[in-house]
Amino acid sequence: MSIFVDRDTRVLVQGITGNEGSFWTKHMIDLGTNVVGGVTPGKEGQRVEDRPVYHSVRRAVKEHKVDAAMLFVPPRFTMDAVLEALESGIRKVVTIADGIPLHEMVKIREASQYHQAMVVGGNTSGIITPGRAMLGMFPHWIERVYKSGSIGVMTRSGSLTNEVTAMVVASGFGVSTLVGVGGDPVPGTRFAELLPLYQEDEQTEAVVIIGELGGTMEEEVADMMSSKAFTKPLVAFLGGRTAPEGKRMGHAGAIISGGKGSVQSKIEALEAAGGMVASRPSEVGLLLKEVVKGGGK
Amino acid sequence: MSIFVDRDTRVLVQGITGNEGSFWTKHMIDLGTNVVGGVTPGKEGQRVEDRPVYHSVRRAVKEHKVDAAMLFVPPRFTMDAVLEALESGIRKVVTIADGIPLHEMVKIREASQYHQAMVVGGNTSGIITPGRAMLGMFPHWIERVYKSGSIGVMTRSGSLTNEVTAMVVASGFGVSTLVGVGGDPVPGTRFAELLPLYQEDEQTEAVVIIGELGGTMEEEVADMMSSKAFTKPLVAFLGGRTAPEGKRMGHAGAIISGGKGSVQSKIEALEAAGGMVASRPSEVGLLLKEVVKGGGK
Amino acid sequence: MRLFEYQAKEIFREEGIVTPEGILTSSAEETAAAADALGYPCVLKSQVLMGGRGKKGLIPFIQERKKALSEASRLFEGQWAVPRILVEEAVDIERELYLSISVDPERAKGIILVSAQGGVEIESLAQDDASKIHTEYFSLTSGLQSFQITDLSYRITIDAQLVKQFRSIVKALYVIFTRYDAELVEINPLFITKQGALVAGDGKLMIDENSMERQKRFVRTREFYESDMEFEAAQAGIPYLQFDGDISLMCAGAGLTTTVYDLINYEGGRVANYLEFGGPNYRKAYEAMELCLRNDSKVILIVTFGTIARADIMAQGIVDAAKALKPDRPIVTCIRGTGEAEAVKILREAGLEPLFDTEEAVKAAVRLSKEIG
Amino acid sequence: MRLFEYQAKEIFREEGIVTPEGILTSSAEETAAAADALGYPCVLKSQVLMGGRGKKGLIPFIQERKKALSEASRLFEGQWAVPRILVEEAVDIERELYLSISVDPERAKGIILVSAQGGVEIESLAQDDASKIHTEYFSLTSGLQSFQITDLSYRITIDAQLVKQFRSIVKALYVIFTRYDAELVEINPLFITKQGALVAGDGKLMIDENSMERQKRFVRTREFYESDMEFEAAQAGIPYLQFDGDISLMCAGAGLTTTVYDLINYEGGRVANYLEFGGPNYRKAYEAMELCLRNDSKVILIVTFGTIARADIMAQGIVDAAKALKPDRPIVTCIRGTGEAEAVKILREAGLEPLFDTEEAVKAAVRLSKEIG
Repeated sequence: MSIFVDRDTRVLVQGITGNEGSFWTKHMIDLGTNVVGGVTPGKEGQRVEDRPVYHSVRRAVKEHKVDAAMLFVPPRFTMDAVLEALESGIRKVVTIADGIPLHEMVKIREASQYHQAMVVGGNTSGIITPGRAMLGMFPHWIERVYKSGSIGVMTRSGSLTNEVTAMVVASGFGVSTLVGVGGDPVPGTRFAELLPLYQEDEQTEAVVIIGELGGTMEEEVADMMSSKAFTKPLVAFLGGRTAPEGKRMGHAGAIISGGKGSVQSKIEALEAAGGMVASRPSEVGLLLKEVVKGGGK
Repeated sequence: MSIFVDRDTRVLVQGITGNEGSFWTKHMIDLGTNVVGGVTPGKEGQRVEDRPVYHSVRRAVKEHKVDAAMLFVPPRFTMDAVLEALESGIRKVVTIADGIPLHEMVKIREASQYHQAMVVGGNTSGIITPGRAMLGMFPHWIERVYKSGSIGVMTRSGSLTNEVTAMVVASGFGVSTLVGVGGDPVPGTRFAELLPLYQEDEQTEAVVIIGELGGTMEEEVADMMSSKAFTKPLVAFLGGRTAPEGKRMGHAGAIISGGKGSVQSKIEALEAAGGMVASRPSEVGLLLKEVVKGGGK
Repeated sequence: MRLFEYQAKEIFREEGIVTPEGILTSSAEETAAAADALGYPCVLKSQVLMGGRGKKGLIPFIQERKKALSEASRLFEGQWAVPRILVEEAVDIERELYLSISVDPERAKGIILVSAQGGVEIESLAQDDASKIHTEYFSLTSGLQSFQITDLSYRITIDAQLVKQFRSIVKALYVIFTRYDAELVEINPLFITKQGALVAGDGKLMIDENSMERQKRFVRTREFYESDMEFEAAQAGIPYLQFDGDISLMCAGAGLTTTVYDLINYEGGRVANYLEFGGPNYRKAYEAMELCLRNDSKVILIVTFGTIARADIMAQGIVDAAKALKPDRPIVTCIRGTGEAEAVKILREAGLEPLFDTEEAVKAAVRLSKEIG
Repeated sequence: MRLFEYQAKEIFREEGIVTPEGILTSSAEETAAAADALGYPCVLKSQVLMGGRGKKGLIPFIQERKKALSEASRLFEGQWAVPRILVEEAVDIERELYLSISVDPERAKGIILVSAQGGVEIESLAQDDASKIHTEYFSLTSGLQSFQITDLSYRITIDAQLVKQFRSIVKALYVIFTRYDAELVEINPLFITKQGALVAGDGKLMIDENSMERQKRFVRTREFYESDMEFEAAQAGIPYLQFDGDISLMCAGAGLTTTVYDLINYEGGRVANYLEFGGPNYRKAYEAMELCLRNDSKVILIVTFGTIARADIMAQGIVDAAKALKPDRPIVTCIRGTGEAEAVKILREAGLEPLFDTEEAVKAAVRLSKEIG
């Protein structure tokens, strides 16, 4: 059993007829994902990858049981699409949209908490369980990055994830489930909220987090470790150690302000809680070998 | 045990320093109500009837356990005061305000449902358990109206309630608990939502509802009776039998439109469900005598 | 407060809803000129607040100027005394829809009703075939969401190219609903024109009475009332309805007044006017009695059962008013509640023998109204 | 997007928040005239976006005209090259408060922060004595409620007659927060004047970058950027930060670019510019390389690991750009991801020997930057 998405997860793709939507729907299916249908208002009756398209989520869930919604919807329509999925009883939602307005992201998270759902994203590549299923857009065809294994990965980045995961694989490991929480200041789901899933997941022996400056998500992970809510080995790689204060390095969430959110404070918190912190991507594999039994098989 | 309010119910009075608030606080206490304190922003430190006044509900609940909030607050501040009470964990709220904007009343009811609370009012005199406790403003000093007994009363009216209750008492009965749900089109609590409380209340042998034209509250009562969720004898008096269509008779909620909400349809529904309908106030007592064992003692 | 069609349509246009071209007129000459300007055929829409205008002949279809003149004269000067006419271009109608937003009191939600069959009253449609009505509930706390409108737009069968227009109209109507504290905002019929446009054929907007204080835009002038008396009573803050019977009511509390109204009808009497003398008005005995006396009634019936509206103060007010106004007709009083012992004394001293039972008082009033008859 | 103080205060005033009387100037002469008009003493507030203006001498207190002229000249023409000065009347200050509204990402709520001690940075106050900061969370779905503001106003110790003003200011700030999609709206300090009024001493308003499309009011002109290059890159939609080292970055992905930035620093190299060549920009090799070449850097380092941003297209773009721009400095490439085999071929054909390991590429670039040094 993987976390969040597996081969039996019934997936509805919102925005399925768009360029991104149809392209990645094909790849999700290729990897084994159980896409049952899609939604694009005005396109009911069409088919994408032989899956039926509906005008609305409500109309889709009348015809199909749906466990998860995968959104390929532009940022300014994302809140509406998420609320639509939640209102139809879907409790797992992934959105890749980059540029969701901050206040709408807060409302999405409020709605998600209200419905006791999990909304992952935006500004992420999504979720992948290599070799099994995918909600998002990963280059799953690059084997030296997306190989199945025992390491859970949580990340705030895109390209950097490929970089780090390649190092994980190069060290002889593979990935159980990779969750991109996204680079926005208010992600729908935070690292610490995913840890219980990794804790329970039998496939996962250790977790790698790919964090960066800004925010407090890494500190929350440390708290979970300190309170023994998460007890598996954890290795972190954090970008932006040398970033100057007050400049936004890339992601909107990646900013130090008033001394808060510096990588140094994150490292201290994680190490105090028993985690290991790699200073370079290549160190991630080395540290994993230290902490995982029979490291890299 | 009475319903909603009894001598052990700890009551916070919002708007306690106003004319109405202080006047009725005295009367509520005189009747035995356990008023623990009050709220008026800017008046913390004052005392009303020797009860402490606080700036806000939050500040009050830090000092006192509170079970119910009684609002003497003008209509346009009522939503805010209700939300304040609910946010502080108070689950029983009574508001007498006449003139709460319709949309705000809907929001009050939404919040009340969200918090699984009960908000009674507005546009009502409140709730009284004669001889024991009161949340509101009833002329409890008029003994031929407010006498303790076994008849539960629910009403949409004010003066008409005195009229009908006087008839109940004149026939040898008394009142267990009287709840004024109010005359607005969207009351915070509806007749049907109170019926389970009367059903459970050992003191209540039968229920009188004082309804009127408009809305569907009486029809909902009939539904509860048909489904056997309420099985005690029920007598209804309904004002507006001869009211012309399309004219607003008094209460904003009292209007027939498009053939809906006529007293005739209410009578048919109630009688079909086994209820009795009095055509005049004086008939209420007569009908009670028929249905209550040992009628009027 | 219900607005006139022309007012509702003005607000519709402000929010981007298309209405037929129209000109508001208040004389037959103006009406004919407007009809000339808009071209024929056109429609004369009487600006009155009652329903069923079509059946009453208040919306004549006009083919030429002469008819415009004669019909306008009939409407302005006839039994309905129409204050204004909205002259509108005729629209090429393909179909008619129904669309409204209001509140569902039981669910405590906003509710949108749409029917692919417009032009008829929604209530009769509901009785005929409820499946033809599509409903969408929304929270007033978190607001109507776009996806709800989208889903709704695919539940009615309209052409694909109308969907976008339809969504815009629902959004606009929602804005109006919230911004103006509406009880109801309704477009019935919502025309689908032969040219493929959605046009609001009618407009109904009812503002919540309890929100009038903050809805400064809407002023209740004389034409919102059916009679001078109702208008004046409203100005004085006294709930008042005009009827044409013999007994003037001056009662306290909406429910009690309505009950007295019923009891009079049961007894074969006829009510001249409904008037609430209680609550905030319990010190307004003079104003209330004056309104009653201006009616061609034969009896004034006063029934109260007050709490804060103290019986003694009301009794004194009535006695003082009677002294000042010297009523030419009998007054039956049944005043109870707080201070009733004192009230009885006051009334008796003034020679007004009080009754204590509402039904008895009603009977007395009806009897008197017939004796005097 | 962070606004200038004068812009924030303009919005404050529109919502009824009182600010000191002020005049915006852009020359020393204008500044002196404004100071004359406002009277002395007054304050010259440099309109720059950096923090700590006071410590940097960017807010001189002015007693007389001569000083106004000389100080203004210093600010306009000195090292900070201040584009505008806001000349403000001096205010008789009794006390200073801190007030802001922003978002708490973890709770996913709006958050109001108030401190009875203003004028200092809230973060340092939080470290010194968190009990001095009062917080109030609110839902963005159902909105901030009045009772929350009321309760908050009694948590800080201010005079009773200031409570009403304080509540109005919080309400206004909330309106600004929601209407302008603010990340942060802050008044620090919020003056309590000796005359008993609340006056916004400063104004900070940061608009959410992801909402700029609908916040048409705010246009990013040159003065919002620290350099011409940053401004031009922004116009081209390319994330770009100016530094003053030797290595120009042209990397894909915010996280990877930041990591490369770190790795260069570890290796003792110095970054000339941060530039994101990836995501929506992966076809913009020409524009990206041109920006890099305008720097006084010694090496261009290209690191990517793309999915949709195909390696072969990026490689071709780089080769084409190099042909057109004829770079005068070496280019180190480490291009991986979708289509990387094809990319390798393209680069090799053009004589750009590709590397495959990021850390190796960084080392190569640093080595080159020092050799050329």
